[in-house]
Amino acid sequence: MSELFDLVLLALLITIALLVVRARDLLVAAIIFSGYGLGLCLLWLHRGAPDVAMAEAAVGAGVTTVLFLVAIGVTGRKEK
Amino acid sequence: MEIVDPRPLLALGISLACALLVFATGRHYGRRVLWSMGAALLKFGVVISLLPGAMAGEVYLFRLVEFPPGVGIGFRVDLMGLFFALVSSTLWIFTTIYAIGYMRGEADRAQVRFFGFFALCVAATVGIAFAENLLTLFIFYELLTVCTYPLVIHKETPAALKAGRKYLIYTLGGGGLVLLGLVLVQHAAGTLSFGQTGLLAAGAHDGPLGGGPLGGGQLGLIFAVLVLGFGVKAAVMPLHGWLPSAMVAPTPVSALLHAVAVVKAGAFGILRVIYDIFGLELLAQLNFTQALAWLAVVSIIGGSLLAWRQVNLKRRLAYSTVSQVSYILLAASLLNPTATVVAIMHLANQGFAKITMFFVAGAIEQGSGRTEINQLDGIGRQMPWSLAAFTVAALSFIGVPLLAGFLTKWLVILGALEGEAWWFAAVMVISGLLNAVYWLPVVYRAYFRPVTGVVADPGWLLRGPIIACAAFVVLLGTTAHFHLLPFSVASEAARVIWAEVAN
Amino acid sequence: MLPEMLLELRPNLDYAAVVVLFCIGLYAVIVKNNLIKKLLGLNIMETAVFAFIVTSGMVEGGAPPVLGPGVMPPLASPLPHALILTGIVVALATTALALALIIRIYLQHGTIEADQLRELD
Amino acid sequence: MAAALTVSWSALAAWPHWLIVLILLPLGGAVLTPALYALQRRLVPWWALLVAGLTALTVLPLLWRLAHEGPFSYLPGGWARPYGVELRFDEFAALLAAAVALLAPPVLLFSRRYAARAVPAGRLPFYYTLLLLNLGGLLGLAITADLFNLFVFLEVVSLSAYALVAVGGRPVAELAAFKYLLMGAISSLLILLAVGILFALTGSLNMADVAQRLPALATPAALTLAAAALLVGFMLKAALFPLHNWLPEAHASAPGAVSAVLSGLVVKAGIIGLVRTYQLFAGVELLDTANLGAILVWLGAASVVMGSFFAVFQHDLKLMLAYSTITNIGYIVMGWALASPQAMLGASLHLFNHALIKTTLFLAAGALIYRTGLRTLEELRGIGRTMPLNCAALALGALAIVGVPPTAGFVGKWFIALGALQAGRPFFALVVVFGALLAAVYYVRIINAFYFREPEQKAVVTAREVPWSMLAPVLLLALLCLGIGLLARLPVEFLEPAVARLLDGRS
Repeated sequence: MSELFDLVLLALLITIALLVVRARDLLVAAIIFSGYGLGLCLLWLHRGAPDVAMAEAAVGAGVTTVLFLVAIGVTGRKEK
Repeated sequence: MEIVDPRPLLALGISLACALLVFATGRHYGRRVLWSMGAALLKFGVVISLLPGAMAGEVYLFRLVEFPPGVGIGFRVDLMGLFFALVSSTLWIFTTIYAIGYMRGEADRAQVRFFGFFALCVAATVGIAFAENLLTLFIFYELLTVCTYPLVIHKETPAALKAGRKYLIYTLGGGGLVLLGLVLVQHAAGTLSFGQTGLLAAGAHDGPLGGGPLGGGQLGLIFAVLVLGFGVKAAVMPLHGWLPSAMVAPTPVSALLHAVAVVKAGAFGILRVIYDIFGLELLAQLNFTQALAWLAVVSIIGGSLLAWRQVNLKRRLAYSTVSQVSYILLAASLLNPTATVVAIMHLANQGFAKITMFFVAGAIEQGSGRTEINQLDGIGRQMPWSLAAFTVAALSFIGVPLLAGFLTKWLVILGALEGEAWWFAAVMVISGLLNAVYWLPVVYRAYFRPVTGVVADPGWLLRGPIIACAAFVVLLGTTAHFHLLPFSVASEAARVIWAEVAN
Repeated sequence: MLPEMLLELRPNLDYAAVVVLFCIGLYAVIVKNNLIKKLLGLNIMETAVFAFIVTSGMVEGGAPPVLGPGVMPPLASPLPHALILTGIVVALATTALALALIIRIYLQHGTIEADQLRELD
Repeated sequence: MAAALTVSWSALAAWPHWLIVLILLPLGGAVLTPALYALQRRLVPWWALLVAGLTALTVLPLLWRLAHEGPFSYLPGGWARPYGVELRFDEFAALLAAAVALLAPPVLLFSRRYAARAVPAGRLPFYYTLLLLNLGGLLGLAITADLFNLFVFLEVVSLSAYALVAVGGRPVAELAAFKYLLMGAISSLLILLAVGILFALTGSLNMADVAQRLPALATPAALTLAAAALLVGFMLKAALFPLHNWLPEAHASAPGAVSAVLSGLVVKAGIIGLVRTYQLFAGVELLDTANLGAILVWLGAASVVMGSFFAVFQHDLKLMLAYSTITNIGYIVMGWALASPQAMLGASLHLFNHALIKTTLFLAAGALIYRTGLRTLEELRGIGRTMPLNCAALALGALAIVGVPPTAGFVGKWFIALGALQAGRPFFALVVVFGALLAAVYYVRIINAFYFREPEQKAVVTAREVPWSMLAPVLLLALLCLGIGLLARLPVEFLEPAVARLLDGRS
């Protein structure tokens, strides 16, 4: 069952990634991207790499998203 | 016998030092003249001091650096190179005197540039003459290209800039071909040094990291690439386009292009290709020189026909150079001892006659502003000395005995008949006739048409070199058997080249 | 039925998913016009590569299937994790620098759309 | 006396820790720079120069030891290979290290006055920090024997390079930096991917160790993927055609001293990467390395021709120089991929020589911009009259990059052309010559504009030579362009055995 979980997770990641790319609103894209980071975090945990998972959660989902949000705050949230 | 001697480097260094001094202090008229004249005389002295030893069979060597291992910059004085250097440095003296007179009216800045780059060009020419290997020759060949450019665009008019561009495109293209040939020769022979009976014939295969095999097709490629590469500067017929365009430059520059350095450098390069890189024996087995001979014939006849059509005096002179320089190639490609003598000798014959004519054309332009042939009515009576000299040079080109040009024609014909190539003998006769057809009308006009307009006195700074050069034309034609005079040097050089074959 | 087939194919599907993620990222980098979108795409590419390394190298017990019967060492060394961790840090640094640049570009030009920026030149 | 000197030299060179000092000096210097800026900001340029000078001196004993003992290693942790991190100084590392050592002090000396104008005052500490980081990263990249460290140092180099492009604050530069960053990040990812695969396959990150284990593997798909990822990644870093798009703008819009480092040294990181890739896969028969080589040869040749072709049509001086970098990268890659002894020798020589020449050119161009603020050839007409020494240096550099003998640029091309014949592929000898001709065309344009045209701009007429602290490094480097060409015997003799060893697969 855990392998099925893996598959579902991967499918989910792809979906989220597509959503990130498709989203017209940059703010939405950045927030979805942080969700993507959390998904990855799960994947790492599942693959037996808790240290990487923690780094991903902190850096990938956390800091990176904050940085994006700051930048979007300056540049405006609409993609033309 | 090879002797290490720094004099070749010294000859080069004098010209270089002259260029530097002119650039540094040349705004002062007196210094500019002093450096140029002093260097010209000094260099002539150094070059001629090499002559007695060289005639006695000594070869002077001086290696400077080796930068890719095995090849590098080095100098080697053999008789053929020395002959070229002598012609060039003699003509430098006359051109310097002439230029001092000719450029008097120009701005200081232009004069500094002119005399500086002129000295650099002459330095490059000595480098070509004394090059120990093909790489050194190539370096100075390219240096010559680069340093001639500022001279060609001297007037900085749109026409001059266009001519300069054309000149660069042609000669850099030629340089590229030579470079390619250089790489091919190094690969095939593993060395680039002259002074063996044919680099490629020796076929040494011990380059720094090993050479490769040598095929017949490869040899043909090397020959074609090198001959065409040098042929650009020698203004061989399909590659001659730059030469007439470059006529926009002032007269002393034309003298440099046509007599002192540039076209000669190309012809000299081809002589090196034939005698030193391939060697007489190897070429005798291959059929390449036949093709070169026909190329030369095309240039000799074609150049003359084009010259005939020109109405501008300097352009007619330019096209006649296309024709005249190819004598050297024709003679060299005949591959027999008599023709070899004339291949070398003609470097001087053509140089002195052609420089005389250019000097006269320049003096006419300076004195009266006339450039077209149909404006020259009666000028012979207004400028008797100059036009007398002009007539001597013209007669020499036509091939009148006792003048330098006769010697050329006579020996080429002899050489051609020796090799039973009577076709080429006929070409020489036809070429002489064509010369008559386009030079005699000019002389006729000058002496037998009524005088028109006034002509200012060109002054002795212009007249002196003209008369001296014309005198040389006579001298070359009449002193064939005096020791240490040009003809004996050329025949000794040819003898050395053929003696190596005999061994 | 279907799940079992999928499970058999699972290892390959892993790689397929990684490749798909990589391509989605690349698509965004190349096609998207907005610089922030490009950067998001780059981040997705980065995670795809991390996932690939984890999948190929760190699955415990068993050689990586697509890679065939290679030499599989015991994973005593902490190096591969360090590899990814460094990768994450580098990715963060890159993103931070890129965002700084984007902000500067926006302040200078008033836009972060690639085609408009090109016209400005 | 001489004997005593020799002995003390070899004793000095025998000190084992030079190799780690070589990296720690610039990296440590970089880290301390902001602190020094806070304390005494006027000292920062001198500090950076000091660090660069010391780093340069550190290279000397290493070169000495290499010349006498051959390649040697250093294991910082005291761990045995392949578990510990290894540093290794071989001839190719020496090439890049020597280039960095030679060029860093002049570039930093030049920067003191130059950066004060070209870089906003607030960013000056970053400028020096980044420059030192970049140089340190390059040195690390050159001497590391470990795939992972290779990646780390590559990132240090790349990240600092992106930032350096933008540090001058010109709007164009920031955009160019972003483009550069995207391409650079993708190439880094590919390299990381390859490193991951190679680790998974061999369980080792030590390059020599990996190279030993690879031939035993029977996994062509994975090996091909790893090799391809490395190749494409490093090709991107080296800006080989057709992956060159990011380079011209980034190199042209960066401050002059930065352009010099980027064009002269940073693209060489990609070349060193390609060399290391070759060393890794040299023994692998499963991969058709000949095929890969064939592709690289053609890409190199295409770079040579296309780079020159684009350069001919540029008006901006620095853009011309940037396109010429693509050309020269093409020569180097072509020489390597021809894989004959002379071609590889030529490529190695050209790697060093191009670094020297391009640095000269960019510094000289930077000096022109410093004085006049003008960038295009039309505007800079006649500048040779008002800044004669600087323009003479630029002209000498131009001759060198065209490959006019006896300058430094000639030797590399000479051996590459000979090597093409040696490999039985005369077409590529033709490419070398043709490339030189094309280069001659646009460098002649530069010289023509500078010397043989009347000045039109006021800034040109009133220009004067740059201060000595900027002029001296430019002149020195220009003279070296000539001098190193004349002394080419030494590097040739030094590199010949290395090339032979590489071809034997005994790297």
